[in-house]
Amino acid sequence: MREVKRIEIVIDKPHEPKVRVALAELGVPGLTIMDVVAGYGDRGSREGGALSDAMMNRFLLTTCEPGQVEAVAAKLEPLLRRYGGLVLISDAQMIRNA
Amino acid sequence: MREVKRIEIVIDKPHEPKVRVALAELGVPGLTIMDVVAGYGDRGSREGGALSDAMMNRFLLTTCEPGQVEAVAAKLEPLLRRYGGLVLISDAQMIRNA
Amino acid sequence: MREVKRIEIVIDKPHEPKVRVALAELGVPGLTIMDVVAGYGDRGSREGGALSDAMMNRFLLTTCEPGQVEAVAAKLEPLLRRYGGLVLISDAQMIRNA
Amino acid sequence: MELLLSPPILFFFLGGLATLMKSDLEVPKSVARLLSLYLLMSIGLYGGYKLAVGGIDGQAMAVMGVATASSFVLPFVAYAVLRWRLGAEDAAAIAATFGSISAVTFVTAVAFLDNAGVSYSGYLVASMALMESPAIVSGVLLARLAAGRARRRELESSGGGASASADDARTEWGELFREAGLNGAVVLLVGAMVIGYVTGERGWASVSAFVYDPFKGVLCLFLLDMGLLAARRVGDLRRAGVFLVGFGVVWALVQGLIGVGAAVALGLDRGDALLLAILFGSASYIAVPAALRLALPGANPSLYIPLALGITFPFNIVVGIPMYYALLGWLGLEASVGG
Amino acid sequence: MELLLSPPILFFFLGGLATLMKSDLEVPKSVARLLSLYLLMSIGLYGGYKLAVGGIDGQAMAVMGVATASSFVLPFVAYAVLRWRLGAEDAAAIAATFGSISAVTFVTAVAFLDNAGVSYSGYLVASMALMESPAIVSGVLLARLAAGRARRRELESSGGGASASADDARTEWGELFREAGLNGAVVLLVGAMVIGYVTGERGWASVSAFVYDPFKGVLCLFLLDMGLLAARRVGDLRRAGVFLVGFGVVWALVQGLIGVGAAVALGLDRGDALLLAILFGSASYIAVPAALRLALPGANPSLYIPLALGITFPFNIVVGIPMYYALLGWLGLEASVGG
Amino acid sequence: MELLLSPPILFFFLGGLATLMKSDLEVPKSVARLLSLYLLMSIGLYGGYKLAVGGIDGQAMAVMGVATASSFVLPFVAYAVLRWRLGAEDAAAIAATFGSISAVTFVTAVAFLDNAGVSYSGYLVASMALMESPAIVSGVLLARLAAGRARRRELESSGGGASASADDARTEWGELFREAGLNGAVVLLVGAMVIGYVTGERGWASVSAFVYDPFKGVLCLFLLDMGLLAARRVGDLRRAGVFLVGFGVVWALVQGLIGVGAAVALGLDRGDALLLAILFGSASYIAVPAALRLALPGANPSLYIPLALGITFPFNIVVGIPMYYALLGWLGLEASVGG
Ligand SMILES: Nc1ncnc2c1ncn2[C@@H]1O[C@H](COP(=O)(O)O)[C@@H](O)[C@H]1O
Ligand SMILES: Nc1ncnc2c1ncn2[C@@H]1O[C@H](COP(=O)(O)O)[C@@H](O)[C@H]1O
Ligand SMILES: Nc1ncnc2c1ncn2[C@@H]1O[C@H](COP(=O)(O)O)[C@@H](O)[C@H]1O
Ligand code: NA
Ligand code: NA
Ligand code: NA
Repeated sequence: MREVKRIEIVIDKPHEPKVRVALAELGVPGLTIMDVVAGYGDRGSREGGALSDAMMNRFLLTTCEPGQVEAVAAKLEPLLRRYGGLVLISDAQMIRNA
Repeated sequence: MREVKRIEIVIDKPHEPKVRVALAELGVPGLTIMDVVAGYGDRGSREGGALSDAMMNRFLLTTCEPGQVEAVAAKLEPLLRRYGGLVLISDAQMIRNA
Repeated sequence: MREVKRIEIVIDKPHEPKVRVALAELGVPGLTIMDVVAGYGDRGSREGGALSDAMMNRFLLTTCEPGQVEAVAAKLEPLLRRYGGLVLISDAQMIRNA
Repeated sequence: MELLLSPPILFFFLGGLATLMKSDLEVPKSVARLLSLYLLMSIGLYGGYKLAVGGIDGQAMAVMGVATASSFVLPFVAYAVLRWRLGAEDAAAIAATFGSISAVTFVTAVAFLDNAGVSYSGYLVASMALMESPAIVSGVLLARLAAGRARRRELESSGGGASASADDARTEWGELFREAGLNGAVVLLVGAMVIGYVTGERGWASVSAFVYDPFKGVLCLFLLDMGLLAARRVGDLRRAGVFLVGFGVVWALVQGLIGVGAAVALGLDRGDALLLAILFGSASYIAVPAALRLALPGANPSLYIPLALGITFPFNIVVGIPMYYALLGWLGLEASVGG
Repeated sequence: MELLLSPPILFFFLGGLATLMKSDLEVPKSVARLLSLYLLMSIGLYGGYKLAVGGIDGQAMAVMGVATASSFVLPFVAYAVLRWRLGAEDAAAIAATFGSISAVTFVTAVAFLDNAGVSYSGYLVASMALMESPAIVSGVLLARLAAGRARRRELESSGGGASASADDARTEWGELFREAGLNGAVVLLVGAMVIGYVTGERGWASVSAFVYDPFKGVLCLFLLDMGLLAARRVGDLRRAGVFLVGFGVVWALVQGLIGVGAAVALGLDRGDALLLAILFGSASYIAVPAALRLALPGANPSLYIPLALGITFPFNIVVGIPMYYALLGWLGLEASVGG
Repeated sequence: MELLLSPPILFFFLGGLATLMKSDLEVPKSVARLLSLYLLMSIGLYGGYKLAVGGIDGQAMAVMGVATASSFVLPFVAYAVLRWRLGAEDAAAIAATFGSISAVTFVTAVAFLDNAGVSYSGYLVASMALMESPAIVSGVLLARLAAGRARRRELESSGGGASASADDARTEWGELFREAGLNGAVVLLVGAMVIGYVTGERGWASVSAFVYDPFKGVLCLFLLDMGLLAARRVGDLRRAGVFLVGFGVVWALVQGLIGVGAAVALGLDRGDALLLAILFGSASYIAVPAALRLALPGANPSLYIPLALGITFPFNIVVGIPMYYALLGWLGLEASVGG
């Protein structure tokens, strides 16, 4: 078991690729993506997927080293400012196959 | 980055609207909802959705101010007592577009 | 509200039953399962479900008593070593119907 | 025998077998929903179209009246039997599922008649729609009456605070009627029936290639999934005990025979009589549970869903339909011929 | 009247009604996607097949040219009107949805013609495909021009740093053209049309039992869901105000009548003219929004989607189609007979 | 040529092209599952029905025997070739996929024959069902034998603890046989075939409007998605290198030609021979991988799935089917005419 930072991201599905690129550039060791059924935030409610992905959110879960948090925040903040969404960072202990 | 309380709720899908009303009354700033495929707890296993929503769970993620936790617990506890389900509260740091 | 350990597990869907057996043997009081749309880790990217479950991941959320963490880790570690996947453990406060 | 071994029934067995053998055969949930929407839409349109062609006469009114009344009344009888062993809320919930109907059982009976070359009337579809909801109201009423009695008993030995909960109950009746009458399955069935009625011959011609021709094939796929789901639910009943499992068969039979009696009394032909029997004898595992989760949150869905889905449904489609059909022939009811 | 009360339109009403009555009737998202894929594939194959049979003559080229041009040009006009009340990005986004088309509106009009026994030409389907994307480019251009003007104004009063954002804009044009032209709906429609054209009579014979025969029945199911979705979106518009709601109806009418004018000028027959009018008058809520979320992230999707889906779409399928059809008859356009 | 450019194949190209152009065209996963269930159910019912009509004679038994044996034996040959470059588990897994079959390739060949007006026998469908699972057992056996050899080698240089892992292996054989034989695809295919056989002419008449008439249209939609999925998986193979990609084509050809040889030796007609060749030459990317994830968790699914799906499948449906068909004609095999 190792101390890591647990990072959760909610982002519009159309903008998800940009977040994935940012995470890849940060070199996070893994990523888990789930569909969001509905949600709301500052930009009103998001509930979609029947006709197009235009109003759908995605949920991303990843981890980073405790020392990397500032870099992650610096990288993701501009994306959130432009496209909306949410990042939550918390402490966790990780078990991995290594 | 700001300290917040991260709130996770698992509730029967038929009772989800009541939880949403409660959260709205508490004034939480946003909400993310995901589908639950299966689960079990005190009231046995829940695995459904093929025929009706009667046996389906929903997963809700929201946040509140650290000082609001007592109010949230007070509001959600009666719903859990009547309808079952689960609430988990943890610490997190939030990045937002503002 | 009670202090608990919050346990998140990502595992290949074909191996999910083994994790469920392990959790049942540990006696966790409940479980919530969600579908994973896509992900990557040490063993490359997982994105599937269209043709078979062979390349799909599942996400499991459960809780245990703070004192049980070592037992949980000891039980899950061999599964992760053999089948890959991820376990994250964090602190949370739980509200339940009891 | 040939009627029994029709593809839809055999696919139901296949699904059940697959679950028992622990195969990973699975039908996605959204596909099951699609099939369910398709069957309701199809049978609704067909029923409406047949009503438009056949008209609504005195007998139609009588059948629909009897059907509606039975959905109100039968739960009271079932409740009395169930209370012997179960708590008030569970008894009321199960009674409600039996008062209402199973649309999939109904369309399986329709496919059975079709294979036998026997026709039926549109007002049987209307009867099905009318029977969906009243039982929910009866079930909730039964539970409320029991709770009221319990409260009064408590009050007699203590005193105080009943007006608040009476208020509570009042507010929820509105929600209940909405849930009972506006359940998605009910709305789609009734809506499709109205559309079939209004657009008549012309409308039917434009949609029948979708809602009629592939109907029995689609039913195969749906019954495959029903077999998978029913067999999985049977496990839930192990805890419920032999009383409940027995009830799921015996009570289906009792209500089915009441339906046969009503059909004879009403002078129905063999096809219509079979459908009425199966409406009486079937139990709801879709619309009623959806409403009960809100209206009777204290009732245990792990009892009333598995019973209707894992016991009564298989009994009806495998044994009930051919048995009632044979019985009706033996009773001398004539079958009208043609689709 | 009989044409108005066709099953598809009535199912649309049923969906709307179900939402208004707060029924829990729901069509799973993946089912809606399937129906959407089916309709695009069907209409594409049919259009391609008709082109293969009918050939592409001068008139076909003229119609397709006019259609494409309108998709480029009309957003500039709509933008000018919308700027009266809205910011540049929202105005540009709404203008783009109106310059483009709604495939579901188109297939509803096709079903309408089919019921009336009136034929239409394959190049109208081609016109639909050609009209999908240009409006997106126009919309983004409009927003960029406005942003450029704003930036220049700012610069005049301050100075500095414009080259970076110009660079920024340049990189995104590539993504924009990909998004506009390679949106899934466009690719499937165009691809199916090419396949229908290439495989001709023989190909059509092998797929028509799937893509043609059940078409109107499938449309019923899809319009049921459109009714559910449209009625839900109407609520979003309460905040948007009466100007926008009015625009959704009036501007659909204005563009629809321009389409009628173009059809008359081009000498189309009644069936083709109706389809051209409905292409002009309809607004996109699938392909264009998907592209705009990337190309104009600052525009509010809670304005441009509900407007196209909750106002313009219902207006067109309930009022627009029969009205334009009547108008075209009154103008003396002859209908060609046959499927 | 006309047979090559059939709608299903062209939709496969369209899907591939859409992925290469980075279009966002997508088929929901549950829809892909529905289409997959539909195709298995359809081909199973049709095969069973044809068996009921045609009967099972000596030749049928011979073909089914040869098919089953090939699924057991061919993996041993493929494994020997693959071990040249790959580890034991990966080699065994890939060998298993090639010993088994691809149902979608088979139904594409069926559609090809149908377009050519050539008939085929029901026992070819039975052969497909029989070939699904044996290769899985062979693959696991190969990996176990290799692991045993490795362990023995280790033991010789150290000593101790082998009985525990032998025990381990023993317990898993049960699970393996269940996985291999009770995979959902196998159960549905076999079950539908039995149902088609049992219900015969009468059953077929009641379901063919769903499982036969729209078959080729549905195949278009499924192959569209297969094109999307196959093109996405091609990227995974960049890391795998040229040996594996070459193997995916060359080994398909080798096994396909063995199939042609077997067909000639068995005296099959042209239609049956094509299907046998394509069963031999195709590789499984659905049923076998699902079983291998459990049976050989150490094998890399990012090798064996992309190879079967991204290389061998496209090769077979685009090149293999028409090529084998031409070759069989050139070899003088006669085609039986009729559906
Ligand atoms: N406080 C929050 N808690 C949970 N989810 C949130 C929160 N704020 C925003 N979200 C999610 O992020 C999405 C975009 O938020 P926004 O950009 O504020 O509209 C919303 O639709 C929610 O799904
Ligand atoms: N300890 C737990 N960990 C994770 N999920 C839980 C837990 N307890 C309950 N749940 C979820 O909450 C649902 C309702 O729980 P219950 O009311 O106890 O039956 C279950 O079906 C699970 O999905
Ligand atoms: N650091 C991580 N953060 C989030 N998810 C992860 C992480 N590492 C692995 N995963 C998930 O676990 C799955 C299996 O990981 P692996 O066994 O490393 O390939 C991946 O496909 C991801 O869904
Ligand atoms: Na009943
Ligand atoms: Na337009
Ligand atoms: Na093979």
